[in-house]
Amino acid sequence: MTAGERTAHPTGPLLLSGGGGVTAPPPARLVVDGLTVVFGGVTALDDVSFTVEPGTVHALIGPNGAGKSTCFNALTGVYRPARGTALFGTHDLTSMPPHRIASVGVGRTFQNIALSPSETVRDNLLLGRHHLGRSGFLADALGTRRARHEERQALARIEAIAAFLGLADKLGTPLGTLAYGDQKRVEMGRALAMEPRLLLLDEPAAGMNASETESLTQSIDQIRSELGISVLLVEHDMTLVMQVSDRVTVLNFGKKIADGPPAAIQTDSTVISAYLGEPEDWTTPHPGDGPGETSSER
Amino acid sequence: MLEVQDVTAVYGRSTLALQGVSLSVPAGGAVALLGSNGAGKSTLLKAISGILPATGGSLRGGTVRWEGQSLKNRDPAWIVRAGIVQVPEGRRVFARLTIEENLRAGGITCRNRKTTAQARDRVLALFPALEPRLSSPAGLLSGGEQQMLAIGRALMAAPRLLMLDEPSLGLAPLMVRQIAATIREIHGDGTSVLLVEQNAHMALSLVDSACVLEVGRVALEGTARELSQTDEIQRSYLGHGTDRTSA
Amino acid sequence: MIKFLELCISGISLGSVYALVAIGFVVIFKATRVLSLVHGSLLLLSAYVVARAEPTVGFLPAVLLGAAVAVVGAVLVQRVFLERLRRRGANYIALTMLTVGLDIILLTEVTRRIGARVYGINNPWGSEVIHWGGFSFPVARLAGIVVSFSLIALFFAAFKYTTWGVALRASADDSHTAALMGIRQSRVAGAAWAVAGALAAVAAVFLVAFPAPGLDASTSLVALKAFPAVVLGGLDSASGALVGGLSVGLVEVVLSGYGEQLSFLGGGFGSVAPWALVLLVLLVRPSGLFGSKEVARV
Amino acid sequence: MCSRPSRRISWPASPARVVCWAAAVLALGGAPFFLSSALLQIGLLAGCAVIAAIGLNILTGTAGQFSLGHAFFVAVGAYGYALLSGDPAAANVVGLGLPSVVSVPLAVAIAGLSGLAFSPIASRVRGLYLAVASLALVFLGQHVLFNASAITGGFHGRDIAPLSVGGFTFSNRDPLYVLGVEFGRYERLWYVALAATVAAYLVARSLLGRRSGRAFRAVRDNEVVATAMGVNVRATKTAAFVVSASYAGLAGTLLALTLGRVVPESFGFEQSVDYLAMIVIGGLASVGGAVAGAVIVASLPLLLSQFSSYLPFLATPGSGGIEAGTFTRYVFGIAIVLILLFEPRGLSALGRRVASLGRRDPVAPAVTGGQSSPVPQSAQ
Repeated sequence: MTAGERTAHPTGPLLLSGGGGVTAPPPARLVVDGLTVVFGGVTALDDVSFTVEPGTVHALIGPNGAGKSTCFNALTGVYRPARGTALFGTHDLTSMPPHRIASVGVGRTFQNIALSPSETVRDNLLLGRHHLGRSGFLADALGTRRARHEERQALARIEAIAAFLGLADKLGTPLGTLAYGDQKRVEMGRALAMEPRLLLLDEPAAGMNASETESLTQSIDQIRSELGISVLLVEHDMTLVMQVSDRVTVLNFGKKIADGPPAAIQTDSTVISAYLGEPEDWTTPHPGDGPGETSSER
Repeated sequence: MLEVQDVTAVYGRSTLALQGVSLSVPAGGAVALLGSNGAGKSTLLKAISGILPATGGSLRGGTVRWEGQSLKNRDPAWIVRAGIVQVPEGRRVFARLTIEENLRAGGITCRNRKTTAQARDRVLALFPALEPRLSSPAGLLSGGEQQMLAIGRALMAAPRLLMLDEPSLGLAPLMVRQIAATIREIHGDGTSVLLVEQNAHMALSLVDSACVLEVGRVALEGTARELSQTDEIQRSYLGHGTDRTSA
Repeated sequence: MIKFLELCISGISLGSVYALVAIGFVVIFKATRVLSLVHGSLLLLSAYVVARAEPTVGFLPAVLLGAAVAVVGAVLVQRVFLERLRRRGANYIALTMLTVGLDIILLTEVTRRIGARVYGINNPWGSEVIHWGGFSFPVARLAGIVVSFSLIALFFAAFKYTTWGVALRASADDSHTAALMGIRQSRVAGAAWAVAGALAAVAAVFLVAFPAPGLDASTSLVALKAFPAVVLGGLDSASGALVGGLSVGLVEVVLSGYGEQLSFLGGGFGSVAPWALVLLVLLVRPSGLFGSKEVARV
Repeated sequence: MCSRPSRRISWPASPARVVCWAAAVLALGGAPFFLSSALLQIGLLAGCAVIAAIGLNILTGTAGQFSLGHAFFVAVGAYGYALLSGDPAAANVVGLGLPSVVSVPLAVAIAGLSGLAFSPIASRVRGLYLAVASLALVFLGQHVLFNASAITGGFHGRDIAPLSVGGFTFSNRDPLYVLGVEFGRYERLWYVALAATVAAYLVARSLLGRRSGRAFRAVRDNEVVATAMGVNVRATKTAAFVVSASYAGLAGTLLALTLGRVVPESFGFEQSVDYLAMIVIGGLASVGGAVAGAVIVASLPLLLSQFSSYLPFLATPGSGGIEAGTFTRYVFGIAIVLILLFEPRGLSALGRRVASLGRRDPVAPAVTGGQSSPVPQSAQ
């Protein structure tokens, strides 16, 4: 499915994806069911199921090594799961060619900034629109009318997205010269340029300072409420997670250990011990309940 | 002793990873560095062990001293010889080398055959499970065994300060318990320990004092007893905010 | 049948010499992730030094001198040039092109000195041929097998048992962790280049020995024969280089020996057959027979 | 590193700029009127190199696919044209006798198809393995050129039928005088080559400035990211090979026309390395850089040997001193090393730096070899 260039809004506000005349595809939920990923005998993700409702922010959290990245990579076709499905609308993401996933409306960002430092902000953002374009190598080489038209439309849309993220004056700057926080915003902008209906954010706050995180929180909020895009979020900054999420799924050792609204997750004892360890005696190599340092919650 | 004062570190050109962090590990002491992922714990260890530049980071301000000598701009080999050895996060055993070769790689800075032999004996006494499999590739070990090997490999350099980066990562509770017992034993032998952990309960049971990092700054510090009695740590791990409807 | 066996011995002899060069490539690749295109001219340089020194100092001292020159040259390439570029995070194309630049300089200089001359190097084996039960083998070929295999055995012993070998393999496995253990990468790399230089120097002596006509400006092209060998086996596998070297030698010599029967493939097909073999192997195994798969990192 | 598409060039029609462009157009357009045939031939060869280098730079510089096999595709173009346009009545070699207007595009297409035929390897094999695999093409190609003498003429090569369009032949056959200057083969071909080179340049700029160019760079920078953005990585690598091979084919056709005869040794390993030298010296991924690098690498040795008698540091061939060819090899070797060490983005970046000396434009920081600058491995 090559969607064709959706209509752009050169100066107006950033409307819903696919807005402006073309009928937007109906909002879709992501239903992850029994996802299992095995690496050389080790089960990195074990029968994980959860649902991202349309127009919500859904966080996927867990201690280091819990399987969050594995889950992300299985959803985006980087890994092939051993079992399970991830239905987005009617499409099973786990059985599509990976480069097709973008065109059903799934956009993603990367944990370490995965942009091209020597390219301008504009070119980095334009890459996000690749799957929306139709011009082939020949049309591009000859600069046909359609190729030029498509390029103009893409540029207009990029300008709107840059304005939305406060990057309007940086479009011509080589990415490598931007401050870290701005680079992170470009990463987000590229994902938005994909016109996704579901946005996968991989640790968007990593390496950000407090004020950058604050503005990120607002951006995620806006993406959900103003653009109507569903968000699946992997993040370590729990303050951010608890502020923006509608629902939280917790993984540990590749298994789902909890799923619920943020407030419930924060006080869930299974989650607490997954993060902080069991409050028990650590002095003997065998399980026991001696009078060790037990903290107040138990 | 190790003295870290007011250290600021960045990645790339501008990512602040540490902002004015201070910490000290007394000779023979054990200190834990707690905090959720991304708080800067590993960066601090890398700054001490000298591999920060190799991973794209750099030390911008502050001092790191070990027994009075500055560790700034020292290469990692010098720091290992000076007695500080780090067990990396995620174990990172040399998967294609045998266990024996992994141990040799750990003791590579030691030129003295006798000390090396002693260190090897000590490691095999600590981890008897490794002995029968010395000639099999390290990649075939289980996660827990790899962690043992990673610690054993670091001990081959006969460190006076052992820094462990998340030794409990991805390990089942029983295995975590064994690793904890081992760390206690190593510390009991007189080796100073700087322990980076997410498993706060385990860490606090092993150390005298701890500090909690939050987004590159020290948010909380105190003795292990004090810290284990507050629920501040839990809040720094699981977030201060509540769900957004009430925010 | 006698012809076939003679060809096999001859092929193994040539193959073992290729293996010497190919092992050098692998060691360099493991230590510095570079395909050393300067190797051909280093090989030529050391052969030239041997050829010039031999009449005055005798064979063995001349070979040692040639090897010393190759070792010093290789270490200079690594220390003065590559290390500098590597520290700045240059990619493999830039690093490999640097060796191309150095190769052009060195090759131009040595070929200018050689000019149109052909140097025969007097060696202990001369042009003697052993006849034994219907078989006949040039002694130099047999000496090539003995010396090459001894050196290869010595290399594998060093690779397996010495501190340098452990350090090299540890660095190749995980360079950051190796640094944490106090392994100095630049020293390991310098030693690797030195070993590769020495192996190339020995290979050069046999490549110009009887029944080859001697050393001329085209001798450096022989180093290119080691490329199919090293890629067949896999760039990061020392045993693969041995297998690859022997296969290339055998294929080349045996097919050349039956050139008349294979004339439909064109004259001299034997000498390009290894390249065809490379394409066939890569079609099935993109990282060679024993090479480890390159994993794309997110 | 990034080649800026033409539409983004700011056009402050400063008088200096206008004068520069006017001078360039006059010099290139008027060259046949004031250059000797020998110099024109050097210019034509430089034009062929420019076209080939632009193609290789698209593949290696922009799409990040390291190829040592470019000379092979140039050979396909040259011999393809020779075969298609060759005289069917010739004694030793096969010729199809097609008119030039058909033969030229067909030869380019055959070269492009040979790039496509290589795609089962090109799209799966990576990095240095690809470099060696493409090198295999050169050696196997040489073998074919030497042995398939019915088509290639073998060691001695074969003659090339002159270009002929609508009765006008690009040869010395019927004398033609323009403004008192005799227009022979080189003079006539000059405008063909000029048009082809300019077209090659413009097409490359257009291609790289749009969706396709971004896909190439995305594949070079990170395949996982490219895939996530919807780029079909294998198809894109294949396309890069086809585009690059087509450029090589055009260059080969033009080379054959210029030389009037093709021999196998024009398409060997050394030529492949020369094409790489052109794009490294000029600047990886820069179209303008490829032009500059190609002009220098292709014409310097020819110019120096042309004028060696005036250059005191050069020896005449055979006298034992440093000859022009040898001298230029040193120059290229040293240039590659110095450029990689001190300005990895090549002449194009140097040029931009010089151009911006007077202005306040910030120059992008050097990013070595087109890969990402140090980014945090883990943000912790």
